[in-house]
This record gives sequence, structure tokens and C-alpha cells, in this order.
Amino acid sequence: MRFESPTTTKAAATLLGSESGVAHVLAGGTDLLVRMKMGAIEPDLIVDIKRIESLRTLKVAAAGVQIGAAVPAVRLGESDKLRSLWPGVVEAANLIGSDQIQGRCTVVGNLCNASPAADSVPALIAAGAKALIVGPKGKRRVAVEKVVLGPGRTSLARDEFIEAVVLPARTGKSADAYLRFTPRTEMDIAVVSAAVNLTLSRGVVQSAKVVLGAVAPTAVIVPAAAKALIGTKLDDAALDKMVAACRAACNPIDDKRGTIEYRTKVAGVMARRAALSAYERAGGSK
Amino acid sequence: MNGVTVSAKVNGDAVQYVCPADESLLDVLRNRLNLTGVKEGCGTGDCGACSITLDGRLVCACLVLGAEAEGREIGTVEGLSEGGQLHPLQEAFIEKAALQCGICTPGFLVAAKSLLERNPNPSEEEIRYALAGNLCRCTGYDKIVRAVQSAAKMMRRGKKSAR
Amino acid sequence: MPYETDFTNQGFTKVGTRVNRPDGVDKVTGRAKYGADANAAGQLVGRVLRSPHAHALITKIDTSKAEKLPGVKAVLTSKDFPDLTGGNRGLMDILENCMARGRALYDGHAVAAVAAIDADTADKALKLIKVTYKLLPHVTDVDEAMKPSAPIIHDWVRTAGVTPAPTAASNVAQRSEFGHGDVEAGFEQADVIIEKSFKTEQTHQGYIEPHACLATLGPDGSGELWVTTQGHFTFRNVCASLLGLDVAKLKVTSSEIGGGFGGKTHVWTEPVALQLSRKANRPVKLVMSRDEVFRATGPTSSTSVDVKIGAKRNGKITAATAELRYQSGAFPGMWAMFGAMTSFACYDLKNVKSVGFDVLVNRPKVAAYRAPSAPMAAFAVESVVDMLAAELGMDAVDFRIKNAAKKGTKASYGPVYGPIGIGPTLDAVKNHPHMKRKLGKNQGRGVACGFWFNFGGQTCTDLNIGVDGSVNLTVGTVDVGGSRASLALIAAEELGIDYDQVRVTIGDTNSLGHNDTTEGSRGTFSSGMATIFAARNAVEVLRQRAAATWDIPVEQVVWEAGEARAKGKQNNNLPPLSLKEIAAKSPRTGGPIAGHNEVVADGAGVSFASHMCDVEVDPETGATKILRYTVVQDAGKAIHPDYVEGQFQGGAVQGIGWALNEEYIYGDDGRLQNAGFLDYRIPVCSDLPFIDTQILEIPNPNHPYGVRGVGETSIVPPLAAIGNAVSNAVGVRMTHVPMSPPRILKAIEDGQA
Amino acid sequence: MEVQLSGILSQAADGARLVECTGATIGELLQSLVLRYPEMQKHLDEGVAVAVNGEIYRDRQDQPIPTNADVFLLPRIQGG
Repeated sequence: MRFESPTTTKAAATLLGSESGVAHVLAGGTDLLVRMKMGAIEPDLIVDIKRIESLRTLKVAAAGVQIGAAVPAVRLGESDKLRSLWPGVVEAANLIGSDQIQGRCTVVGNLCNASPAADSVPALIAAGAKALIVGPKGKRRVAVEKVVLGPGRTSLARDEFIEAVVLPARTGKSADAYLRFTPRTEMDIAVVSAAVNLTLSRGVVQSAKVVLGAVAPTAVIVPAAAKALIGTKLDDAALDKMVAACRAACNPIDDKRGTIEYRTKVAGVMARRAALSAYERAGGSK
Repeated sequence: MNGVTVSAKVNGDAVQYVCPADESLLDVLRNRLNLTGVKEGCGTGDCGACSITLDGRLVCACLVLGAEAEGREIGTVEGLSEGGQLHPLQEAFIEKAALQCGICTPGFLVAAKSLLERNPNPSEEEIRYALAGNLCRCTGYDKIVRAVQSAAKMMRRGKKSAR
Repeated sequence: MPYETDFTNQGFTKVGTRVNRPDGVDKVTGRAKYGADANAAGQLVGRVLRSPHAHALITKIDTSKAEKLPGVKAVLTSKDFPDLTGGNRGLMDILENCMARGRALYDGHAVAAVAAIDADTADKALKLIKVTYKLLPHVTDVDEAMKPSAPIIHDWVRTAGVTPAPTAASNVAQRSEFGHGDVEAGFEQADVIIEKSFKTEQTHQGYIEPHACLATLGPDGSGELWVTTQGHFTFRNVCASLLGLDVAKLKVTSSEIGGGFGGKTHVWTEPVALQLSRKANRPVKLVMSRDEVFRATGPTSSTSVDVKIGAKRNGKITAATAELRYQSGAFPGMWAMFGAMTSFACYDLKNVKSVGFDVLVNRPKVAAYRAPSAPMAAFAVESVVDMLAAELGMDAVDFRIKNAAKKGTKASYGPVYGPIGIGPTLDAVKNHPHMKRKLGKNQGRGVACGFWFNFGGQTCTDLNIGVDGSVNLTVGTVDVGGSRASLALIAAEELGIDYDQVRVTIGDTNSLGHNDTTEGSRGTFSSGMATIFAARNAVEVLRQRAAATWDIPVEQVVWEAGEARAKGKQNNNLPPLSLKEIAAKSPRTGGPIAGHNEVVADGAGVSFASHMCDVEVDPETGATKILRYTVVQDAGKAIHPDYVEGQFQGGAVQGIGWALNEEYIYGDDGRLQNAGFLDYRIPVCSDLPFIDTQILEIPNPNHPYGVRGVGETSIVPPLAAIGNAVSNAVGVRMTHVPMSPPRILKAIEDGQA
Repeated sequence: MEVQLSGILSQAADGARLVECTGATIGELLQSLVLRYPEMQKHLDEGVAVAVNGEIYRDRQDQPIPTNADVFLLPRIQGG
């Protein structure tokens, strides 16, 4: 195995493109090194992207947020401004593993690992985030939900990698929230999760996005759930309708972390609580 | 396997080592630099026994490649006490009986130090969440949390009197 | 007070104080050396190849490619382990567990091993070993394994404990029955009878330090083993037996141990490491991965238990029965028997019967786990006790007090109790402020009792006094949780010197006589006893030296407050001689001063605890939060209260993890699916509140200081205490441990349906 | 004296739960038991414990047994 730590995105793309064996991008490494340790992958080349200055940048403004691929999750929580703009994205990113993991893991890495239970992905999708993808042919920008194809599979070409995710401009009374269920309070993988992003006007939901995690091979956007919220002040009937829509959208599996029945039921519970939290954060009151 | 030559600083001292490209920093610290105070409990980032700081950030050494440490500053439990004086956390762990078998202790000390640097006066809940990445199977965490509270108090007092 | 207090007023000055532990500085600075922290010149890396199958015939193992790989120095299969057990089936089971002999019996069973110059080469070599398996049907569930249709794990196993002895093979290795009286007649007298079935899943001790050793064994049959173990003497004896070595020629040194809880009382890879070393003629370091620890070491039994208890309206239990089915993994064990013995030990019962069935399945060989087998039995019994109290309209604590065992009670497992602490722990629970806390919505409180035997066993201790008066105490019981501090306190107490003047060392197998393993809560009990006797032995010498110095008869010399004092009017002119002064003169008064003791420390005295806990259950997710938890336990005499509390807290939290989330999850293919700390969920710091403790001291009359072991009992009540609390919170009886969120939510829904 | 047998030990005594034995110490008691029930030797090799008036002894063969003592033969316990 070779280890390279290029200092430009171009050099990184060239290294990935010219490797004939198995190449992997190393950002935080909290998933990659585990898979190497378990013998699940045996890379011929590791490209560490943390020495690329632009990828270590976190830009936060109301007009937009850019989270570089090498920015550890802990830095998101350290930005008061980001926390006030996108509290749901930050809480999702900060739920990934322990403080030790937070010091390394990245939102982009969480996305590229393509786990159905990834914490930050539903929140990013709910936020309308885009991934900035670089490759030898230049850059492209795609919606985050287009990146993950299934467990462990992404739409990236072998010589491409994501340099950052960007969050759109924040306007009006908006807020997001992310909640997951885990048996332990920390150090756990989401059994089921929900992200909700709302914009209000005079306490009434103008736009909404509801995304569920760990209930299908990829994160699931639930338009019917969003629709149930729009035009309401999150009264019980609206919430019940949203919960029903969420449960209908679930297509989970039975595994060591949860059952179909449990995931389906608790997906609704998480969505309801996340919606209420986002609503309150956006200034709504019930 | 290509060897990678790395220059880094460990506990303030310059070190150089050669390691295979896929060797973890944990293995480098333990097997090449003889810093066996850094413990391996799982090798997958789930127990925190190998907690170290990398450029001041708390990380698990098992989830860092040795090759990545080029030019970085590494802090381990061995660097906690200065000039023959135990760190207040080390004192408190002994005095409050916060260790039984002691295998998790180095990781807890490094993580707790990192917490108190960020937050000199943490609540019980903040301590519990900050240390959630460190598993202990002996103590039920009770005396560990109390030791961190006690050390935080000592350190705050020390800072005041130093002023 | 009805309890014996003769021992409580001994006027201790050292014992009972909270001193700093002697190994503290080493452990907070990273200097302490654990199993994986030792190295030897020229050492090789050992690795083990493990079966991915739950049950399979090994038709062929081709190691030729691995052997040819440059850097590989030794490759082993079962062929390298000839049968030297002399027909001892127990030893053969250990050997076969260390290395499969023609058949892989569980996912993770060792089938081959290599030693190579580095980890990378060793890993490559494992991949080059080609094992041909023929899959066999498997069974992992205890109830399934008892069915006549189940695949037979061992065709040589006949159910023991059944008359007449059966002739057909069975997965039920043993039936054991305990009890007395006439349970049928007892149930006839009952006004209320509750009968219920329970299940508990398999858990692991979960010590943070994986098994690790450094083995050196030469062609001359002499060797050394540095190993993380609870009992280096036992490891030496077992390894010597399996490998055909002279016991005296194998020196075993116990490293600092990073947790054991019973899981490090058994050998796993140590004989393999020694044999690799012998074959390669180089030291071999073998460290298990976490995955290996889960798949191939430890666990405790998963169980299935039926309990039936009947009582009169006045709250007196008239009869109780239990049938306990425990799986012991792929080798016979006695775990159900311990369950049967402990199940009703807290109560004073006229008519009681418990029957245990030890059952073979395709899972790892079950090992002891802290009060082994008692927590599962207590879960079932204490749940039914709670249900019965509710049915009778009695307070659950009062009901227990009414039926609690006391001095003179004939225990359900046979003997008659001496002074015991179950009653006092229940009284303490009843009066504890915890019980007065108001419960909120979705909250519940649970109480449960627990019992464990404790034992003492063989112990050998040396105490040497240096010329400066400092004392080196060498003991042979591994220090798993701070016992060195307690033993130094005891030595200081006996000699009348400062605690700081005593240094305690855990001796290797060649520096002391045999010491039994640190298990059964025996460390401080037995080595404490031996330390007292060794110190008194040394005091005899000190008195003789003083007498010789003064030239008076030794009978006129007494030892008080750390000095020799001459008694009698005629000796009024003689100023006392301190230990320091006598020690300084020792080279000229007869040489070094030492005390020594060998003892079989019997009479450990049984141990009881009562726990109470408050929980809150989220009715929408089934998640349980522990709001408050209190442990009350009898310690006999707490030598170092900090570490007694530490045992109470640690055991309680292991029990909390077991009660709520910890479990082995096997797939239909018989493979373990959660062999790591991410999905095998031991409690993390943020899951818990502080764990309150109350130490009771009901002296054990068989120990000079009244000490009882304290290490194990604290894990016994939590499953039931939490089960009762959750059941009270949600209004549905929980019968399956762990009470994970999906199980609780399902129980709530089924209860509503 | 009467010795009570429990669990699998009674099987070695042809199913008897209560057997008559002699012996002033635990060692003598066990000897007399094996003389009567040779099957018992296997269990003694594996280890047993003897409860004398409620106190459990695992290894001490020289432990005296008082007259009219309550004597109970148990399988040997393991701990964690």
C-alpha cells in the first residue's frame, strides 16, 4: 500500500485517476481505518486529503455555508454562527461517535461512506445541501441525495472525490432539527433517524422537508410528510398525518440494531419530535 | 509494503520513525516509540483506551495512520505530568479511587484533560457526555466523574491563585 | 441489633481508611505494564485462524503455503497438540477449546495458529492456510438444543445426574437438583401462586484489555509466560498439563490485569502461544483482537427459566420451584447448577426445589462471569417475588423482609446459614431516602436481592522486613481492583507501622507457593487472612529479636503500636524498640526478619445485597433511563471503603448493561453478528447517574477482621431490580433480558392489545 | 453421622439424598464416603465442598466435624 498526501485537489484527482489498483480517499478515516482493520478492504493507495488547504476550510455566512471535505465534525459545533443557521445539521454531525471520533470524522466522509444510518446525511438532504465533486474533467455540483446509491455505494467515479458540501442561503424564520434513536446515549449507530427543515411565516409552515435515516437502503425524502406540515402550525392533526406519511415511506430491514416493526414505528416518533424542535427553533410557538 | 518516514513531535519531543503505510498511529506509538501507556482495547475507535491528542485535538490513535502524523504534535498520557509533578487529574484519579484495573485510565485522563481545557467548569452531564467515548468496565464511572469534578475544582483554584 | 458485632470494635487505626493505592502513580502515568505491554528480544507475532462456521467438520487443513511464506516461523494445528490429558475430560475440553480437533464447534473456534516475524506476515500466513470444512447442522438457542430433534454437539455426552444413567447422547450434559421439603404440599397451602417463564441473553465480561501474553518455551521444556490473568498459578498448572511440562519449569508472571470479571480465570490462547514458541524456539507475543475476544472467549450463559412461588395471604411463602436451563457453549459446564443453587438462597423456605439443566450449544465455551449464573436466576425469582407481593397487596420490600433468610435458615442449596446480611440489607433499603423519592410520569421503582457464595481457597504470602524497617509483602492473588492497597493496610495494621512503609508485590509462580485464582471474591479475603498470619509470624520474630537484645525471656515482650515493649516491673528501665530499630539491627541479631503463611482460607461467608433503582421509560421508543440507583451490600468489614464501593458500583453497572442492552446476537447461520464494542453495547458514562452505595458490616466470624468478599454479589440484583422498575413503569411484566427498547416497546404494545 | 448430598452427587450414591458416614474430619468423612460409593471418587477429583454447620469448606481436609453437625456435600463452586 502507498500513502500520498497531496496539497492540491488536482494532484489528488490525478493520483486517484492514475492508480490501477484499489484507491481510497482518506479524510477523517474513522470508517476507512475500521474497514481496513477488519480486512474488509485492502487498498493499494490511500490519498490523504487533509493537507489540501481549501478542503480544510469552513465558510459560514447567511448567504451560504461551505464545509470542506477535511473539516472535522467538531469544528461545526465550534461555530456559533453555523449552529444558529443550521442547528439540525450541526447536531447531526456532532452525533457521529464520541469526542474522539468528532476530532477526525467529516461530514463528507459520512456521506461517502454511504451507510443507510449515517447521521449527517438526512440533515444535509433536509437542508438542501449540494456536494461539490472534483475530478480530472473538472467540477460538478449535485444534490446530496444523488450521491448515495445504496449501502456502501456512491455515484462518484473512481477518479472523483467530494471537496465540500454547501448549504443554501438561509432566509426568513427557518430552522432544522435532527433526531435519532439509539439504545445508548452516545457511541451508537442510529436505529432510525429523522431530519426536518422548516421555514415559517407568522408561525405557519411555508416550506418543509422531512428526511428519514436507517429505514431504507438510502436516506428517504418524504414529500407527503412535508406536505402534511405545510400551511399548518404543527397542530396534532398535521403531525399525525406527517407521522403516518413517514411510516408509510419506511422500507427497513430486520437486523442486529432493530426490527422492521420497531424502525417503522419509531421513525414516526423521531419525525414528530424533530418537527416540533425545528418549529420551535424557527420561532413558532404552540 | 512501502515504508513511510515520518517526523513528528510526541509530548514535545521530536521523533522520527519509519512505518508501513497502513500501520496505525497506535501501533507506531506502542511498538515503535515504546509509549505503551497508550492502550488498545478495540482497534476500531469504540473504547477510547488509545485516546491521544493530535495537534491539540482529542482522537483515537487507532483511527489515525502513522503516516498521517508527519509534522504533527502528538500528546499521550506519558506527557501529562510535567517536571515530576502529577497533573491535577492524575492526582484526583488516585485520590478519588477512580481506577480499578487501570487499563482505561490513560485514555480517560487524556480525554478529561482535553475537556477541561475547553471547559474548565463542566457540569456533571457535560463530563459524562465528554467521556462517553471512553469505556470503563470496572468503576461504573461514578468515581471517574467525581475525580474529574475534583480536578476541575483544583485547577480553577490553581489558576485563580496564580493570577 | 440482632447481628453479631463482636468484630466491629477492634479499634482499627489503618483498616477502614481511604488511602491512595500503591500502584496509582504507575497507572495514571502509563507506566503500569499490562498483558500486551511486554516485549522480548527476537519475539514473533502469534495469530490464530478461527472457524467462520458454527459447526463443521474440518476435513483438511493445508498449511504448506503458509509455512513457505518468508518470515513465518511456526504453524500449528491440533496435530501439534497431542493428547496428554490422561483421560481427564475437563482438561481435554480445555485443549479442544484452545484448538479444534477435527471439528469446529462454534463461530470463532481456533483451527490453526502461526508465528511470524511481524503482524503483517502473520496475517498473510493466516490467509494462506486452506481449511476445508464440511458444514454440520448447528444450534445456538438453549431451548432448541434440548429438543430431541436438535443436532447433537458431542456424541459422548450422557446426561449426568439422572438415575438410571441414560444410554443415549444428549445436549443436556447435566441435571442437578437442590431443595428440601415437599413443594407439592407447600403449593397446596398457598393462597396465591405465581408462575412465569423468563429468558436472558448471553453477555460478555467485556473487560477493556483483550487477552494477551508473551510466551517463551525452549526445547528443554523450560519456559516463561507473561500473561494477563486472574490466576497465574492455575494458568501454569493447566498449561503444564496440556503441554507435558514440569510445573516448576514454567514460570508464569501475571501482568497488570485490565479487567477480568471471571473471563481471565480460564486459558484460551496461552497454550497455543507456548507451543508456537516451542516450535519456533523464539518468544511469541499473542494478543487477541476485540473481535476474537467476543467470538472465542468469555461469555456467560444465555438462559431460559421457569419459576413458581406460592404464598399465604399473610405473606409467608409456602413453596417455591424453579427449572433453570443454561447453555454452557460447546463444552459441558456446571452453570445451571450454580443457578439452581443460588436461585432461592435469599429466602427462608420450608418447601423448595430447583432443578438445573446444563445444555450444550454451538457457542463459545462459557466462562465464569462475576457471581456466575446467579444474576439470571435472581432475575426470574425476584421478578416473581415482586409479582407475588403485588398480588398479595403487600409492599415488595416488606414481603421480602418477611421471607428473608436469617441465621439458622436452611439454605435452599442445603447448608444452614451462620450470621448473614440479607435481612439488614433489606432493612437498610426500607429506610433509605431513595425509597422516599417521588416518582413521576412513566417512572417506576424496582427492588431486588442477590446472593453469592464467595470462597477462599489456597493462599501463600511472604512478608519481608528491610533493614530500614520498610516492609515488602508478596502475595500470589492477582490484584484485579485495588487489593494491594487493602493488603498493605492490613499489614500496616498488624505491624503497627505506617501504610506508606508497606509495599505489596504480586509474586510470580516461582516466588511463592500455589495461590488459587482471584475469583469467588477471594482476593482480599484470603490474601488478607494470609497477610495477617504472615505479619503475626513476623511479629514473633521481632519479639524474639527484642528479647535477645534485652536479654530477657520472649514471654516478657509484647508487640504494641509498632514497637516491642518489655513487660513486668523488672523491665521498667528498658525503652521500647521500634520495628525500625529492630530491623536496623537485624543483620547482627540473626539475619533478615520475615513472616510467612500458607493457608486454605476457608469460611469465606456468604454475601447478600439488595438494590433499588428508579427508571423512566419513554413509552414511544421503549428507551429506559436510569434515574437513580442504590446498592446496599454486606462487606463483613470494609478494609478500604473506596474500593468496596468501587466493587458495588462496577458490578451494578455491569448488571445495568446486561439488563438493558448487552446481548450476543447470532444470525441464522450461527455466526455472531455483534463482535465489537459498537454493537455489543456496554454502558457509557452518559447512560448513567451516580451509583449510591451503602456498606453494611456484618462481620464474618471466620475471618480475623470479619471480612467477606465483596467482588461479585453486586452484579446479581440489577437485572431483577431494573426488570421490576421497568415493569412498574410501563405496567407490563418484563420477562426477557436485555430489556432493549424494541422489547420494551413490544411488551407495551402487547400489553395494550 | 448423616451426610446430605445434593445435585449430581446423589447420583453417585445411587440416588440417595442422605447417607450415613463416619469421620472426625472432612478428610475422613470423604474417605468413608468413597469406600461406600466408589463412584464418588470422580466427583472428589473434580472437587467438592463440604458445608459443616453452614460453613463451606473447599480444601481443608483436616477441618474437624463436631458431633451432630449439619453436614452437606456440595459441588465445588467457581467464581468470577
